[in-house]
Amino acid sequence: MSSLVALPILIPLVAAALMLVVRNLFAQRAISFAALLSSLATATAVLVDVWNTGDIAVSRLGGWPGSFAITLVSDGLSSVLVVVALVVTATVLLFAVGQQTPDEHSPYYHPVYMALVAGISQAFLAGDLFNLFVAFEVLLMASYVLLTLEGNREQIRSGTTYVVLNIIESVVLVMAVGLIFAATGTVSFAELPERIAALPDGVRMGLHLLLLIAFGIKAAVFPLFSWLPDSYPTAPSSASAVFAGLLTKVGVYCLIRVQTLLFPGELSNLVMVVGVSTMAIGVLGAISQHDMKRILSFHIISQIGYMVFGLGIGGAVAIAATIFYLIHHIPVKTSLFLVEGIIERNTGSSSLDDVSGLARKSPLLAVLFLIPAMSLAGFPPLSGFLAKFALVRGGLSAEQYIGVGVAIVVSLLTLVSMVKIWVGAFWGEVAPSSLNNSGGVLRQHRSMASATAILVGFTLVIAVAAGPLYEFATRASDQLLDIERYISAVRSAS
Amino acid sequence: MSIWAFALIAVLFAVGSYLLMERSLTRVALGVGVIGNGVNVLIIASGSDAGEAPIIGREGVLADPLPQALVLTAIVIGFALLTFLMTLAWRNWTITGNDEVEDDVEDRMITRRAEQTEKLGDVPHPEDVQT
Amino acid sequence: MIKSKILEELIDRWLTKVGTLVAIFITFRGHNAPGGGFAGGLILGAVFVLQYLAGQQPTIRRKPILNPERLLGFGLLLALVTTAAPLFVGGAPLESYIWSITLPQIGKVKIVSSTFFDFGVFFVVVAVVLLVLTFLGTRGGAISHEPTDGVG
Amino acid sequence: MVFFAAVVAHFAVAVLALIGLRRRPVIAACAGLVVLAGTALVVATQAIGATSAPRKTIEWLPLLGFNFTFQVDGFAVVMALLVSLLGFGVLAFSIAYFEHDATFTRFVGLFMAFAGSMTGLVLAEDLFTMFIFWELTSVWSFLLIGLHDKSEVARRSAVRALLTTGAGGLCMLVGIGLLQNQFDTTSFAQLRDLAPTGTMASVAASLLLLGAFTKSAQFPFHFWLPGAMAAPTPVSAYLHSATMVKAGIVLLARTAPIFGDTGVWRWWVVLAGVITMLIGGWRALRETDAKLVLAHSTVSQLGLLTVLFGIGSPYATYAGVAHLVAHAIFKAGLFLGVGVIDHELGTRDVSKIGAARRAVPVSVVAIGACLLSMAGIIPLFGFATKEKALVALLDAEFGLVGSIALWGIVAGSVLSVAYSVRLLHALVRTPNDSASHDQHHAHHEASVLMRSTLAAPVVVAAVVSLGFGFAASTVGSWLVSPSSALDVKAVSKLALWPGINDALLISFVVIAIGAVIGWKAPLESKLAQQPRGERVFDVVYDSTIAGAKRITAVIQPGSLPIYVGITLLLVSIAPISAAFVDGFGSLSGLTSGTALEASVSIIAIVMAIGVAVLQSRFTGAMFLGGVGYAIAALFALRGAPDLAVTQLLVETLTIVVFLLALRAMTRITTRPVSRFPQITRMFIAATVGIAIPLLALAARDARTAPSASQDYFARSVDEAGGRNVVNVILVDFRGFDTMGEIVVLAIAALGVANLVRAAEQHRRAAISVKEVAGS
Repeated sequence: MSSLVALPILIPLVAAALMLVVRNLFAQRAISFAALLSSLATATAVLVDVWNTGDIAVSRLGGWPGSFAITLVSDGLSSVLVVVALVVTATVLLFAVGQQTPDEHSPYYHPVYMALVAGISQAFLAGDLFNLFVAFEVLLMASYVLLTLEGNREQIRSGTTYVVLNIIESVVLVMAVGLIFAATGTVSFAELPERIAALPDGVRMGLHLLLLIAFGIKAAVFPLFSWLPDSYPTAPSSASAVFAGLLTKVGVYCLIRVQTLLFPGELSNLVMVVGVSTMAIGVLGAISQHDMKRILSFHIISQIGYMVFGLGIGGAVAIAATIFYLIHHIPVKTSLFLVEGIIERNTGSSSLDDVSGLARKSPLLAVLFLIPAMSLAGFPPLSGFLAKFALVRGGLSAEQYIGVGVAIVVSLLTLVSMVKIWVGAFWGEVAPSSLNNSGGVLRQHRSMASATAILVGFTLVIAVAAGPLYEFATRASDQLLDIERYISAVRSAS
Repeated sequence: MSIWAFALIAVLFAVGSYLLMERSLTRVALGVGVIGNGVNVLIIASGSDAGEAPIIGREGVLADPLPQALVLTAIVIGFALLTFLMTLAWRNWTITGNDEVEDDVEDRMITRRAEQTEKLGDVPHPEDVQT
Repeated sequence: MIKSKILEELIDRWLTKVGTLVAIFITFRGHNAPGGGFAGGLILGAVFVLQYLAGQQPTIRRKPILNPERLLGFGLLLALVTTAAPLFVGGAPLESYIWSITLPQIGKVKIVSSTFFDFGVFFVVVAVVLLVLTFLGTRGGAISHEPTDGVG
Repeated sequence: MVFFAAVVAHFAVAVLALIGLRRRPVIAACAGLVVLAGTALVVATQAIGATSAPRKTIEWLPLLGFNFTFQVDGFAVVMALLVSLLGFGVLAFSIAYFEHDATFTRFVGLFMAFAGSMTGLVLAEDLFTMFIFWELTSVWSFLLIGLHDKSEVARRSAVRALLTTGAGGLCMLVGIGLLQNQFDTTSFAQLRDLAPTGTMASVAASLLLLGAFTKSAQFPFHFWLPGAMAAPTPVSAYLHSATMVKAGIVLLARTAPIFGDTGVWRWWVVLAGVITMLIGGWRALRETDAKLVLAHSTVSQLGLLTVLFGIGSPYATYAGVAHLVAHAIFKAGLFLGVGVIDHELGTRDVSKIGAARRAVPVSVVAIGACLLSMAGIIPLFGFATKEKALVALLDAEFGLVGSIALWGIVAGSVLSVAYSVRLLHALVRTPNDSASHDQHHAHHEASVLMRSTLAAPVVVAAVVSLGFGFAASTVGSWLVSPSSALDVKAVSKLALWPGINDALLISFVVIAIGAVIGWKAPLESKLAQQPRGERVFDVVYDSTIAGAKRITAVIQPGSLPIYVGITLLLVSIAPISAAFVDGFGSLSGLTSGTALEASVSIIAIVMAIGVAVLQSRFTGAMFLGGVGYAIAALFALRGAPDLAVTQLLVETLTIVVFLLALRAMTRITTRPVSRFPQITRMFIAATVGIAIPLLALAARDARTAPSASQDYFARSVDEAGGRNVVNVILVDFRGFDTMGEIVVLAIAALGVANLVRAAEQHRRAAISVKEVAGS
C-alpha cells in the first residue's frame, strides 16, 4: 500500500504538466477527470487498507530508511481526508465544466486546479514540517491564481487581500519551521515530538504559538479570519466552493497535527477560547450579511470554531468528534456554495435583495439547498446534527459548560441565517431578475446540478453510514493520540 | 549567531512589517521582499554555525547543509510570490490607475448599516392571513 | 532599450552562446560542486533577460524558443517522470539509481538518475523566466490603464 | 418491523408527491390516505390482544448511543392512532380544500413527511429517537406554515415558529447530552429505573421542559402558535391543534415519571401550564378571527394538558390521556369546521359567520357539537374528561402547587366555557351584513361531492365526540392501558354521570359563569396590538441582528492594512510570551562576528532602511535589490555558495520583475494615505523586529540534539552519488521539496500569464464597447 500513498499527489501533477503541453479543451477536461478519478481510486485503496489493518501507511520518498529524508504518512485521519478531498474536487470540477466559464475563460484553469488538488493531498500526507510548508505553498499559489482567474476589478481587490494575508501566513510558517529546526535539528514529524518535549518551556511555547498563528490564519480562526469573508465571495463559484470546503480544513488539519503530535495537549485552553470566540464571531458576521456568498463565508469561520473548540477540549472523544465534524463539513459547505453558484448563474446575483421565489421556480434546487443548510444548522437526522451533538457531548463530559452554551446559541444563530437565505431567496414572489430564462433552472445546467446532487448525496451517505464512520473517526483519534505508534511506524517502515 | 546577524534580522523584520501595513501594493511587495530576506537570514543564522561550504572533501568544519537547502527552496518560492504580487499590482493599476488596495465594499456597507438599526418593519397582525 | 548595434551583436554572438554553455555546465556539475538545475536555469534566464532588455525576442541560435508554456510543461514532466519512474520498477518515488557507463576514450562516467530531475528543474526555471518576460514584459507593456473600468 | 416500515412508507409517499407525482397531487394524496389508513390498521391490530409492548432497536451510531428505539405500548398506540386517523380525515378534507390551489403538491408531500415524523415521535421509547423526529416535525411545520410563501405574514410566522421550537430543541439536546453523560442511557424505561436526582438531573429536566414548552406553546413561548395560523386550515387543524403541539405533552407524559419528584419540575409545569391556560383563554375571548379564537383556545387547552401530565399523579395522568383524546377530536373538528365556513363564506370574522347557518347547516351543527364538547357540557366527551381532571386535582396532595393547579384550572375552565359559548353565539346569531355571503358564493361553486367531502370529517368529529360521551365508561376502559403505560398506578375510569360530588358542583358553577361571560362577550371587540409575545420575539430578533452588525462592523472593517497589523501584532506576541515564561531573552549567545560580516550586514541594514524611507517605488525596488545582494554576500561568507549564487540570480530577476511592472505603472504619483496612524505602524514594526530575533536566539541556544544533516553527510557520496550535499539534498534526499517548489514557480508564472491575458481580454471588450457606442 505504501507505494500508492504518493499517487494522489503525483497523478494530478503529471496531469497538470501534460495539460501545459496538450492545450485542447476537451483533452484537458478528459485528463483532469481521469487524473482525479484515478487518484481517488488509489486514495480509496489506501483508506481501505488503513481501515482494515489499522496500520499507518508510510511512503518514503527516495527510498531512504529512517526519518531523515521526506516521508509521506497516511494514517487514519490523513487517508480519509485525502479521499474526501478528492471526491469534493472531482465533483466541483464537474460543476466547473458544466459552468464552462472558468475553463473556457482561461487555458490555465485545469493545470492550476490540478496543482491545487496535489497541494491539498500533499498537505494531508506530509510527514515533514518543511514539506508541509511546500505543500501549503503549492495549494496557496494555485488558489491565488484561481481566485483571480477572471482578473476583474472585484477579484483583484479581494484577491489582493487574500494573497497578502496568506503571504504573511507563509512567512510565519517558514519562520516557525526554521526556528523549530534551529531548536531541534530536524523537521521530520517522527523526530520532532521527542525533541520538542525536551525544549525549555518558553521556547516551546513561542514556537507553538508561531505554528498556531500560521495555521490559524489558514484555518481562519478569530482574530485572524478577516481575509476570508472579504475574498471568497468574489471568486468564481467553482473556486470558492473548493476553497470554502477544503482550504480552511487544511488549516484545521494542521492544527490537529500540532495539538496532537507536535505539542500534545499544550495551550489547549487557549485553543478552546479561540474556538469558542471563532464560532461566536463568525455567526454574528453571518447574520449581519445580505449576500448569500458572504453569509456562507462567515459560516465557514463559525464552523471552524466548532472544530477548534473540539480540538481544544482534547482527549479521544472530543478529537473523534472533531474529525467527524471535519469530514462532514467539507461536502456540506461545498455543496452550499455550489447551490449558490447555480443561483448566481441563473439570476446574476447573490444578494438576497435581488433573488427570491426560487422554491417555486426550481423545487429540486430548493431541496439541494435545504439538506445541507439544515445539516449545517445541526438538524437531525443529518450529519451536521451528529457532528454537533458529538462535540456537545465531548464538551459536557469535559465540563466545558460555557463553551457548550455558546455552541448551542451559535447553532441557533446558524439556523437564523440559513432561514434568512431560505426565506429571502427561495420563498416569496419570483423575482423579475430570475425570470430571464423561463425553463427549469436545473435542466439547463445538468452537470452543475448533478455535481451538486452528488455532493448532497455524499452528505446523506455520511449521515446514514455514521456508525462505521464514527468508529473510524474514533480509531483515527486513538491513532493521533498514540504518538509512539506514529513514530515507530515512520522509523521502521520499509 | 553574531550580533550583526541579530541586528540585520531585527531591521529586516521591522522594515518588512512596516511596509506590509501600507496601502500601496508595490510597497507591500517591497515589504514581502524585505521580510522574506529576513526569514532567510534568520534560518541560516539560527540553523547552523558558519563554516566551509558543505561539499564533501573540503577541509575544515562544514556548515550544516539542511538549512541551506531549506532557504534555497524558500528563496525560489519567495520569488514566485513576489512576481505574482507585482503582477497583481500591475493589474490593479490597469483597472484603477493606481496600486492601492481598496477597502471591501460590503464591509463598509455593513459598517454603515450598523449605524442605523435595521428593523424587520411593522409586523401586521395575523388577522390578514390568507388561507 | 539598448539600441546600439554593437551591443546587440555582442549579446547575440557571445553572450547567448557563452551563457547557454555556462548554464548547462553549471547544471551538470551541481551534484558535486556549487550549482545545479536552479542556478543553471537562472543563468540562462539572465541571458534571456539581457536579450529582452536589448529589445530582442529571447532566442538561442537566432531561433525563437518554443512556446514557453510547453517548455514549462516539458520541464515539469521530466522532473515528475524521474520522480515517479521508480514506482514502475517497485521502488519508492524519487529513488535514485546510479549507472556507471564506460564510454570509449572518455572512460568511466557515473550517471545519477537524479540528474534528469535537475534538468527538469532547469527547464522549468527557464520557462518561467520566458513566461514572465513575454507576458509581464512584452504583452503587459502594451496595455495601459483602462479609463473605462465599467467592463472590468 | 412493521411500525418502522409504516414510518418509512410515509416518507416514501412524501418523496413521491414532491418529485414523482408533481403534476398529479390527488393521486399522491390518495396514496397518502392508503398509508395513513394502513398505519392506523396496523397499530390497532397490534394493540388488540397484545400482552406485552413490542420493542425494537435499530442501531445507527452505537458509539454515541444514537439508536432508534421504538416501543408500541398503550400510550404509543393511542397517540399513533390519533396521528394516523386524524391525518386521514384532514388529508381527505384537504383534497377538496385545495381544489384550485397549485401548492397542493407541496402540501401533500410535506403533510405525509410530517405524519411520518409524528408517528415516529409517538412510538419512540428513547429521548434521542424522540428528539430526531421532534426536530423533523419542526422543519415540516416551518415549511407548511410558509406554504403560501408569497404572503409576508406567512413567512414571518413560519420563521418565528421554527426559531422558537428550534431554540427549545437545542435546550432539549443539551438536556439529553447531560443525561446521557451521567447515566449512559436515554431510554425512558431505563432512566425511570435509575431515578436520577441531584443538580445535574434538575438541570437536565429543566432543559427538557424548555423543549416541551416551546413545542407545546407554553408560556412564555405561547406566541408562535397563533401566528402559525397563517398556514392553510388543514395544516392548522392537524399540526397546530391535534398532533405536533402535542409532542411537548408526549414528552412531559414520558418524562414526568422520571423527573416528577425532582424539586423544580412540578413548579415549572404548574406555573407554565396555568399561566398559559389563562392567557390563551383570555385572548380567545377577545379575538375576532374564528381561527385565531381556536388557536388561542388550543394554547389554553395545552396548558391544561401540561398541568395534568406534568404534575405526575396517577389520576391526573389518566385524566390527561382522556382529555388529550377528547381535545384532539373536537379541536380537529372545529378547525376543519372553520375551514368549511371560510371556504364557503370567504370570511372567518366571528361577527359574520352566522351566515354559515344557511350555507352549510350540517357543518354548523357539527361545529356546535364540537364546541359543546370543548366547553365540557354533558353529554359530550369533553365533559367526562374535564370532570376527571377536576377530580384528579382535587384528590392530589401536592400542597401549594396542587392548589395553584386546581384553582388555575378552574379559572381556565371558566374561560374555556366562555370562549366556546362566544363562538356558539356567533354561529346562531344572524349576522349584520349577509351580502358578503352571496358574493363569495359565486367564487366557490363547489360540487356536491366536494362539499360533502369537506363536511364529512367535521361531522365525524362531532359524532365521535358525542358517541364517546355516551360510551364514556367503555372509552374509559380503553384508556387504562395507555395511561398505565406511563404510570402503572394510573388506572381509573370515566363516566358520563359521575354522581354528585365536589367536582360536579364546581363544574356547574364554572359552566354557569362561563356561559354568561361568553354570551355577553362582544363579538366585534378588536385587539389593537400585536400579541406581546410576538413583539418580544421581534424585538429580540431585531436587536440580535443589529448587535451582530455593530460587532461585525468593528471586527471586519474591510481594510487590508488593519488586518495585516493585527496579524503582525499577534506574531510578535509569540516570542514575547516565550520570553515571559523563560525570563527575558538573554543576549549572551551573541558573538561579535567578523569584520567582513559586520560590513556586509551594515550595508544590508542601510539599504533596508532605505527601502522604507525612500518614497519612490522605483528606488525602493533598487534598494531591495541591494539588500538582496548584500545578503548573498553574507551567505557566501557563511559557507553557502549555492545559496549565494541563487540569491544573486533570483535577486536580479526580482529587480527585473519590479522594473517590468513599474515601467508600465507610470502615472502613479500620489502617495496613498494609510488608515493606520504612522505611530501605530512603527510600534508594531518595532515590536516584530525586536521580538523575532530574540526568539531565534533562544531557539538556537536550546538546541541539544544533533542536526539531521549527519545522515546526509554520511550517505551523500556513496548512496546518492554526489559530493555537494546541498544539491544532493535538493534533488534527492529532499527532492520532493524541490518538486513542490518548481510547481509553485510554474503556477506563479501561469498566474502572471493569466492576469495579463485577462487584462488583454478586458481591453478588447472595452474597445469593442466603445466601437459599438461610436457607430
